[in-house]
Amino acid sequence: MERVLAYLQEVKYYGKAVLLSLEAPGVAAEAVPGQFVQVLCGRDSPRVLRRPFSIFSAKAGRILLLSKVVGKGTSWLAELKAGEQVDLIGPLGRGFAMDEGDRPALVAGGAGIAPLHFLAERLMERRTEPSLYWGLDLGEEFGELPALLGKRFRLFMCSRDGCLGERGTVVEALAREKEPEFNAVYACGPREMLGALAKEIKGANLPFQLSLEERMACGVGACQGCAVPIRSARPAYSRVCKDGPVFRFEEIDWRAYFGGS
Amino acid sequence: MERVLAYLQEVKYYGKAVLLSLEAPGVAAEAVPGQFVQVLCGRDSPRVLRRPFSIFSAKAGRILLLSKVVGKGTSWLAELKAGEQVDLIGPLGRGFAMDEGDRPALVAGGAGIAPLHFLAERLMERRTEPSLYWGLDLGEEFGELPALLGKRFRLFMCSRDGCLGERGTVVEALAREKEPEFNAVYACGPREMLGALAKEIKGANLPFQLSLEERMACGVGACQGCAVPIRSARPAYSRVCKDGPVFRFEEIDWRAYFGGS
Amino acid sequence: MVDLRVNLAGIELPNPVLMASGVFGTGTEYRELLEVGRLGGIISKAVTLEPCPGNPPPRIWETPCGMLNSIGLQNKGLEAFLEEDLPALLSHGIPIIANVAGFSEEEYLEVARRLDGIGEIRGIELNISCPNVARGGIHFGAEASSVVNLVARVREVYNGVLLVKLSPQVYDIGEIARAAVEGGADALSLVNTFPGMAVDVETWKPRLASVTGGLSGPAIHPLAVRAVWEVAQVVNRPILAMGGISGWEQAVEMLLVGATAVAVGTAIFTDPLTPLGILEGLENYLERMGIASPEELKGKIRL
Amino acid sequence: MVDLRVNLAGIELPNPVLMASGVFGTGTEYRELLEVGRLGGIISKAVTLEPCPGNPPPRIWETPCGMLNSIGLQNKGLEAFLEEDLPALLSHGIPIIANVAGFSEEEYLEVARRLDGIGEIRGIELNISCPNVARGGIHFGAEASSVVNLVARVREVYNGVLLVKLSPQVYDIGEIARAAVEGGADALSLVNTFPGMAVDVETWKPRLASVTGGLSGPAIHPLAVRAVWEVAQVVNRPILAMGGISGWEQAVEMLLVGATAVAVGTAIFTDPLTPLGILEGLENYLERMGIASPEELKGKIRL
Ligand SMILES: Cc1cc2nc3c(=O)[nH]c(=O)nc-3n(C[C@H](O)[C@H](O)[C@H](O)COP(=O)(O)OP(=O)(O)OC[C@H]3O[C@@H](n4cnc5c(N)ncnc54)[C@H](O)[C@@H]3O)c2cc1C
Ligand SMILES: Cc1cc2nc3c(=O)[nH]c(=O)nc-3n(C[C@H](O)[C@H](O)[C@H](O)COP(=O)(O)OP(=O)(O)OC[C@H]3O[C@@H](n4cnc5c(N)ncnc54)[C@H](O)[C@@H]3O)c2cc1C
Ligand SMILES: Cc1cc2nc3c(=O)[nH]c(=O)nc-3n(C[C@H](O)[C@H](O)[C@H](O)COP(=O)(O)O)c2cc1C
Ligand SMILES: Cc1cc2nc3c(=O)[nH]c(=O)nc-3n(C[C@H](O)[C@H](O)[C@H](O)COP(=O)(O)O)c2cc1C
Ligand code: FES
Ligand code: FES
Repeated sequence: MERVLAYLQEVKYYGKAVLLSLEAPGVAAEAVPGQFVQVLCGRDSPRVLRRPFSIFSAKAGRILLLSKVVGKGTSWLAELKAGEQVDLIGPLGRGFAMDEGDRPALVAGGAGIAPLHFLAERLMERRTEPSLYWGLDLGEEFGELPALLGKRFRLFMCSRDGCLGERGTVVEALAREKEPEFNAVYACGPREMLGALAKEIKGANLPFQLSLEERMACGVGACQGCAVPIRSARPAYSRVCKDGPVFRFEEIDWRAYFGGS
Repeated sequence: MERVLAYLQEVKYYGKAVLLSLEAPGVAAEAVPGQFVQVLCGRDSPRVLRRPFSIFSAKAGRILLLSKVVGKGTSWLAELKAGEQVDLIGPLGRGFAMDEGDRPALVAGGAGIAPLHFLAERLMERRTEPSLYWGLDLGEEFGELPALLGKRFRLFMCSRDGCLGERGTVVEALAREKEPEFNAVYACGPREMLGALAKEIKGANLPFQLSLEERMACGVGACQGCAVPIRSARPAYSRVCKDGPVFRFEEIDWRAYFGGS
Repeated sequence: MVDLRVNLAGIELPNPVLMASGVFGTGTEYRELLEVGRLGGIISKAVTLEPCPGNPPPRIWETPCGMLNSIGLQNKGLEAFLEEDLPALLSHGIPIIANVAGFSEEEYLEVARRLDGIGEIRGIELNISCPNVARGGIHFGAEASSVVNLVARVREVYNGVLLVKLSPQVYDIGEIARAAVEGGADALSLVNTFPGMAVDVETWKPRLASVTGGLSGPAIHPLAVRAVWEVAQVVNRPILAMGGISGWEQAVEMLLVGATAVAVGTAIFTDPLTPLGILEGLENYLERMGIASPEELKGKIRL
Repeated sequence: MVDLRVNLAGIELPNPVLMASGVFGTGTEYRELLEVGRLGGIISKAVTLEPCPGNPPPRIWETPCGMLNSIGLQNKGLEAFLEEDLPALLSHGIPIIANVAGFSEEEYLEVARRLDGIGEIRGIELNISCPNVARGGIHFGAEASSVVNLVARVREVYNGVLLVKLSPQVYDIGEIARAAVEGGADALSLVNTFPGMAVDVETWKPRLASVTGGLSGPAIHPLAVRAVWEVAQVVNRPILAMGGISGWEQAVEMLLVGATAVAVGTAIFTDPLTPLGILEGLENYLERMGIASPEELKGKIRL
């Protein structure tokens, strides 16, 4: 973990998202899939809280971040120009355990593709070819990115509006696969998607890891801001930023998780 | 008065100050010397309060603003690039009465040159040639600007550090002039300078107008934020933004003015 | 079709976006910058019985996402208000509420009594929460018993719509609100500014000549939302909400926690079009949500 | 030569810049981001007798120049604190103060009693001001009589340096401070967060699962300065000041209005180097001003 002013080497625009290529050798060298960085957004009067972004890729001294514009911080990021500097802290958190099965399914919803893309890259390096399922709300949401990823990975796209890949949710797409097709599941996406996914594969008894999101303050495990309810005799919370963001399915108290907002 | 998003046509750097040339036809057409504009500083999360700047010049649909960097707002202004837009409101306030004498002395301290430059331009157009006295703390403070003004106006420079013009304050420089040399005084500058000037020319019984500064909120006379104590039977305040920023010497309660911070 | 009209304790407002006391003068100062006639109403600067010079300058200081002011009830006094300011305020053709202040209980009473029966003034907002005066203001608004007492006495002499404006700088604002209602308030207005302070580290002098001042602006918005929510839960009276509202989202937040209408203060300094932007944003929002009136949002927070 | 050491009611601090309770964990979490050993000290997260799970998520929301939190005293309980956290806190070689909380008076007493005599803990900060719990916390800190009483009882069982941490959400913080001193406080710690709230206008749900939370960060700085100033005028005890300190200027402001030392909270999230930047800025400032020690700035505001 370190804090760096990373030189923004390149910005690419994909629909409502930007892909930032940042020079951060220390972070890139240390990062494993599932880890994230905390980005300071804004310059003269930056946002008080840094924004967490999963690492999309890390190689050759660079990390890539894929940020979808949803609010003030991400809007600011989307207007950065190559040559500017970005203040970030990372790599943070616990990443994915990668030796779970030789036929892994990677299931992403929206910007949840980020950590799974990194994971897919690393799995390929280890000669494990994952199946990547990526669901979007709108087919156009990430511009050309799906097409690009399709060239490099075994990718199944689907979109709710039917404009890209199959119409429907990514969980529906996954359900159409026969179960023995994969022997491990990795997922990242909106809460509802994770819920549907959990329901879908519950019986299968597969190793199942998820990258969760929660609002963060410190990002390093100090403030207890990013609590996620875990299974235990009495109410207890783990920290998404430090104990996660990757958790095993069994670790989470799903009822409490969905009871929250 | 109007609120415009003015196109920043050109930025020039003079020492610690910038001269912004802004396309604002409505403001330029209406403005008289001594008036000011309220500038919104910052973009995604702008400063809550606009910053007041005297109009340095207004012609051909453009206004010029000279801003010396002293804090967050002025630092932001100094980093603007040509082509950007600046949100401003103006022209605001009461300007100088211009028919006070045919041999006017214009006495400026630091950034106080701004309204007096505009005044000098307009006086010249009326074929009245003013004497411009401009005092700086450091000779280099405004870069090449004094040299440029020297070519167009009868300009007397002085600086405390002695690096430009005579060493000493502008009031000392003025005092060296024989009294009959001028028959009206216009001034703008730091509080202490105005105090010294007032003391200096008190006996002379000349028409004496000053442009004053005070922290502002609304800038249009609505909030009473920019109070300046005026002479009256019981304590009373005028508004710098609406009743001023130009006041006649006799209007101000100088004792209370200097009693404040 | 969205109908923006709301009824604030009997005051029919064309829409729920007013201008808060002290920031908008008589509205004429802003006439060239926005269509004042489109606003829901204007609350006047504080009116005291006698002319009041206000505090010495400097009176303003900017803080992170906020500002401090120590204007201190500067106004021309009741006579001049009625003769000069009121006609100007009324010229916009929108509802006018008079903010009433005093340095003694008698002064509040006298001003209220003299405003009683002036039909053009649609109500008074009793300012028992100004942090910027040594006597009066906030000192009347901090204790439940003194609030009941003052409001009840004003209620006796004023028959129009009586709003009571509360200070947020108390432990239990619900208790103060209940006291105001017990005294006879028709509606509650909140929040006034929070007492704050800043010091120049170069000169070691306070940034405001009066040392302390009132904090307003976006910085206090979450505090104001919580105050409105607390009050909405314990009293059954309409609330005029203010505090850091700078966009339609903050206005909607206030309605959701229980406000009937909102007032814009500090944000007008940043952007004079703020209230009209809020109006448009609110209208679009209601349309998008399929809600016919702002009143239908009132208190609809989902717990 | 500037000597940054200060004495806080008997606690010798290497410098006057500490980390506030609840934001810094045991310091080890931040070890890779700053030299923790250079800080003036660390105040632990609240310690309660039993383990406390804290409030349900979401617990964090950003606001203009600030943030809301509703962590709610999550901690492992006294036993685990002593066994696991304390050694980690002590490993940095700087003074450690334990923040003590409880859901009942007995719990406060029991924790204080068990911490008494543990020499490595240089003092306790009695947290009677947490806005994030239904029982305890702020409810103990709002009334002078209950403050005197609680502090006096803690004083009986705890012989080390006793700081009492006050809530700013009261009408007269000076009165509460006097009560704490009457009860036997050696020093005062202020301010804790202000109760605030935010609502998601799309879902109509509160941004925090616990509905309300505590506001901290630059937004509250002017409010904190004023609170420290009020207290410094009425009690003759050292003050540990916090609230929106994000640079040396804000630290100096606090000293000028009467603080002996300061603590950094929220700003560590924005920039982990904040406390060290403050230290350097303060040292340069003192040198430039020709002042030998931070204590010489104490209360030097020019009125
Ligand atoms: C561990 C972790 C990894 C993440 N990785 C990525 C990533 O790789 N790419 C990416 O685009 N995003 C990622 N996110 C989400 C990202 O952090 C948020 O989108 C971002 O913080 C929003 O900041 P903002 O200032 O633009 O939005 P804000 O102005 O703070 O919020 C705007 C609106 O967006 C909603 N919002 C805020 N945060 C989220 C969120 N986490 N998810 C959904 N809605 C949100 C808010 O409720 C609010 O209504 C990650 C989050 C976590 C916790
Ligand atoms: C009517 C009027 C006309 C003005 N015209 C000009 C002009 O033409 N050119 C120009 O450069 N400036 C002018 N000023 C001053 C200008 O408004 C301030 O310098 C500016 O507001 C500072 O903003 P900031 O955010 O950079 O400083 P802040 O961050 O707000 O303050 C930084 C520091 O600078 C000090 N400071 C703030 N305002 C002033 C001020 N007015 N004078 C001296 N020190 C100050 C503060 O006390 C503070 O310590 C004018 C002011 C008024 C009232
Ligand atoms: C410059 C200024 C002057 C004010 N004057 C008054 C006043 O005379 N009477 C009053 O009740 N409130 C006064 N207020 C408080 C506002 O009406 C409002 O309650 C407060 O500023 C919070 O709203 P805001 O955050 O939107 O500004 C004043 C506020 C400001 C900023
Ligand atoms: C995430 C978080 C957790 C906190 N936890 C505690 C706590 O356990 N005990 C306590 O006394 N104060 C706690 N506080 C309050 C801080 O110690 C501090 O008083 C307050 O945040 C104001 O300082 P700041 O504006 O610099 O953050 C917490 C604050 C935050 C932001
Ligand atoms: S964000 Fe602070 S513990 Fe996770
Ligand atoms: S700044 Fe508002 S009256 Fe002058």
